[in-house]
Order: sequence, then structure tokens, then C-alpha cells
Amino acid sequence: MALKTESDAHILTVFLEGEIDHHIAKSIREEIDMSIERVHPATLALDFGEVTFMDSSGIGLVMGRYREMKQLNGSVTVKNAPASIRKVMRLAGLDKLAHIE
Amino acid sequence: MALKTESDAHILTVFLEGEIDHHIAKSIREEIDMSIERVHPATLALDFGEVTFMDSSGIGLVMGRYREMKQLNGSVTVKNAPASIRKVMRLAGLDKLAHIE
Amino acid sequence: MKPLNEMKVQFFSRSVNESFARVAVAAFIAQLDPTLDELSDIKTAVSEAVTNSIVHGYKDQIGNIYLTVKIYENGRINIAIRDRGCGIDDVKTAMEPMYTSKPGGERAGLGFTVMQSFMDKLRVRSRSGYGTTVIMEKMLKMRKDAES
Amino acid sequence: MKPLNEMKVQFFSRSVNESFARVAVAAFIAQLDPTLDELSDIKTAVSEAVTNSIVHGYKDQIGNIYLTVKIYENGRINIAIRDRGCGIDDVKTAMEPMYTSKPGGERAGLGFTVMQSFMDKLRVRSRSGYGTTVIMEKMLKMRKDAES
Ligand SMILES: Nc1ncnc2c1ncn2[C@@H]1O[C@H](COP(=O)(O)OP(=O)(O)O)[C@@H](O)[C@H]1O
Ligand SMILES: Nc1ncnc2c1ncn2[C@@H]1O[C@H](COP(=O)(O)OP(=O)(O)O)[C@@H](O)[C@H]1O
Repeated sequence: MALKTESDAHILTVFLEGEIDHHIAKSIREEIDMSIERVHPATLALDFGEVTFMDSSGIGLVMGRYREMKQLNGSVTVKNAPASIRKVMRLAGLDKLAHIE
Repeated sequence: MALKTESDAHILTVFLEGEIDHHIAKSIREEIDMSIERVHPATLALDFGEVTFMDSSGIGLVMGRYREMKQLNGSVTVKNAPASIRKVMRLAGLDKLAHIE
Repeated sequence: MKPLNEMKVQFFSRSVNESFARVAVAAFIAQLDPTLDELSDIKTAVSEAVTNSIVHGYKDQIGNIYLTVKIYENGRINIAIRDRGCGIDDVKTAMEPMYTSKPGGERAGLGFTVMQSFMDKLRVRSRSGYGTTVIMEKMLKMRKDAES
Repeated sequence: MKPLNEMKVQFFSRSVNESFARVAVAAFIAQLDPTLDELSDIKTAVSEAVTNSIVHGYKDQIGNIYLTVKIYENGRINIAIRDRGCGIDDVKTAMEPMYTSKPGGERAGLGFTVMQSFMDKLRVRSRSGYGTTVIMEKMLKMRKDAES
């Protein structure tokens, strides 16, 4: 995994892509966590624009990042999630934890 | 199957597409044969530009059309075949029967 | 009742096979010409069940996962996913939304919830020490009949 | 030797499953990151063997086709396709280029020729009345190792 990221003073944006399942979740998680460590952003923005599939392993991924950002007094934003992925997120009530754009 | 065809006074062009295997070959064959019947072309041009897969069932398809066109004193031309499909055609020596462009 | 078409696949409980399982199911039901939404629902439900067999059923051991897809008349499909892993002691609790036996980690406890809401029927059979079978059913809106 | 990864799939001898078989094999070996040429060679060879089981092995009856894919170290893959159909009397003749037992029709007699030239190894075992097994092997140029 080599995810594209973008960061200004406040926001770290991570551009996710492809299929997010349990197999790939670990390496995505590690990469995001390294970026958070380095940047210490106020907001972590997860861009799902290029994600073609996601199961509940992706929910675990977002919830875990939410917990981490909360410890840093920060927040999580979800961006550009396709309809099929928003469906999984809604089921999980993710809209209560993260700001879904 | 509803194949695109194009014909002028001499040439009937059939635009094949997708995956050509034994399952689909029968309906392609029937459609081409109906067009030959109707148009009586001097040349049957088979355009493989949009074909993504072909196994030896496709070879049978071309050879069968070659036999038919020969009875009408006509010929067969193969157009725009992608590399992977030319590989199967070469193996079959199809270049000896049809004009491959 | 004999299905119109059927496939059974068996594979190692390696996480790399999660995507294989999804594609195999999607490729098999392609003959029914499903909508993109139906395909996505089914792939997600299959992914949950297969992941559970890998993560919970076999933990870090390698065992076999058995997946069966049956196509019946009128676009009814039946999918069974079976493992010979550790089994589930209390299926009712396991199926509750947000329940997970791996709370510290990155499991959301939503696998069964996804299967339940993305498919029309869900049945779970499990025996501690023997393994787990998940059976799911969905009616596809028919656009084309399975050729016979 | 135990393979690094393995899948077995079984499906009805319906022609609509020819494309399913190709996609299932392609999805399974995707973990080795094959080149497009390698993928295309393998899909073609698989398509030939599966079609033969449907067309020749089972003729117009519906039986089961058994397909196994094994991944070994260094990108070696082994594919077996088996039917319990009519079997082949004379395998040597059957394997000759252009030989087909259905000459009038649309078979080119090139199935075995394609399997032989697109794969590294081909072995055919058959017994009249009992069925046919085709075993093919190919070494992929390795770009990424199967994860363990
Ligand atoms: N195949 C299985 N084998 C053993 N236990 C399972 C299996 N599937 C599910 N479980 C149990 O049910 C619980 C809930 O499953 P699920 O709703 O998918 O959530 P999650 O996978 O996120 O834990 C799991 O945490 C596990 O304890
Ligand atoms: N699985 C099988 N069961 C029975 N006969 C087979 C099988 N595969 C091949 N054959 C026999 O071998 C012949 C040659 O096969 P092949 O080279 O694939 O050409 P084709 O399929 O075009 O006839 C077939 O015509 C058939 O008689």
C-alpha cells in the first residue's frame, strides 16, 4: 500500500482506493496511523472517492481512526463515499461519529 | 446478441465484442449467417476491435464463416484483432484462410 | 428442489482469498444479470461471512472454507459458507449488532448485521468445536432467466 | 508438497459456466500479480478444458466439472480440470492438432493445441466411460510472492 495523502496545517487527507476488506485493512490502518503520528492534524479526512468495495472491516477502520483522533482532540471527516459504501456506513451509524460529506 | 453490422455493395462488416467462447459462439454464428444470407457480400469483414477474450471456439467460428463465404466465391477478412487474440489465430494458422489486417 | 445452476468452491482460510470469494460469487451470479446494487449487497455479505471464518473460525490456523451458490427459478439465490473452525457458543449473542469477541481490535461487530440487512434471509448453524455454517438467500429482481 | 494456496471449485456442465470458470481462476491467481499475457494464456487454456468437458465429456447431459488451482512457491501454478463424462478412447489421437470428433460442426480441433502451447506442461488422463482429467502447469514470472 502506498496511499496518496495531502496535508495542510489542520487537515490530513488520505485518499483511499480499491477494495477495503479485512485482508487489506491492516496495511491501510498502519499507513494512516503513521501519517497521523507525523502530522498531528486537527482533522483526519478520509476520501473514499476511489473505493470500489467496502465491508464492515472498513467500518472498524474508520471507528478505530475516530478513537485515535478523539485522543488528540481531533475529528474525522468522510468524503466522496460512493452510494454502496455510504449504505454500509449508515448501517453502522458512522454518521454519529464522523462527519460525512 | 445484437451485433453491429455495416455493409456496402461488396463488404459486410460485423463488429464483434466481449468474450467469444463456446457458450456465445452459437448466437454469434446465427446472427452472422443471417446477415450473409441477406447481404450476399463479396467479403465478410470480422472486426475484433472490441473482443476481450477468445478461445478456439472463435477459431471454429471464423473457419465456419470462411467455408460459407468460399461457397459464395467470397472471402473473409479479420480486422483489429488485439494481440492476445492474434496469438490464438496464429496458432490455428488462420492467416492461411483469412486475410488478417 | 434441484437448483438450475450450482457451484461449490473450497479454499484455504487465507485473507488473500476474501477477494477471490467475492469475485467467484459475483462471476457465478452474473448469468442472472443482477443490478449493481444487488451485486454489491451480495459481495458485501459474502465478504463478511468469509472474513468471519478466517478471523474467528480458524483464528490463525489454515483450514478450508466451503462456499456453495445455488440458483433457483425466479432469480432466487442461496449462498452457504461453512468452516470447520471453533464454532460459536452463543449464536444469539454473536448476532447482536456491535457484538464482537475481539473488542480491542478493529472488528466492528457488524458482520452479521450486514449479512442480515443486505440479504433477504440469514440462518446460522454452529456447534462449538465443530464449525459454523451461514446460509443466506436473496431474490434478485429478474431481468433475464438463467438459461436452462 | 503442500501448496501455498489452493482452491477447488465444482460446477454444473452448463455452457454459461465457461466464463465463470475463467473468472474464478483469474481471480484466484490475481494474488500472484500475473502479467496480462499470462492471465490471458491461462484463461484461454482453462476455457478450452472446461468447454471440452461440457461439449465432449457430458455432451448434452448435465454433470459436475471439478476444477482445482494450486499455487506453489516461485509462481508455479497447477490447474486440474476433471469430468466424469464419457472419457477419451485414444488420447494420443485426440491431442493431435485439428483432430475433432465433431468435424461437421464448429469445433476446430485445437483445444489441446491451445492448452499445450499456452501452458508449460499438459497431462491428460482419461478412461473410456469414466471421465477425463486435464492437468496443466505454468510458471509465472514472479513479481510478488504469494503471501504466507
Ligand atoms: N465463522 C465463525 N466462527 C466462529 N465465531 C464466529 C464466526 N462468525 C462469527 N463469529 C462470532 O460472532 C461474533 C460477531 O460476528 P460479526 O457480527 O461478524 O462481528 P465481527 O466479525 O466484527 O466480530 C464474532 O466476534 C465471533 O465471536
Ligand atoms: N473432456 C473430454 N471428454 C471426452 N472427450 C474429449 C474431452 N476433451 C477432448 N475430448 C476429445 O478430444 C478431441 C479433441 O479435443 P480438442 O483438441 O479440444 O478439439 P475440439 O474440442 O475442437 O474437438 C475432441 O473432439 C473429443 O473427441
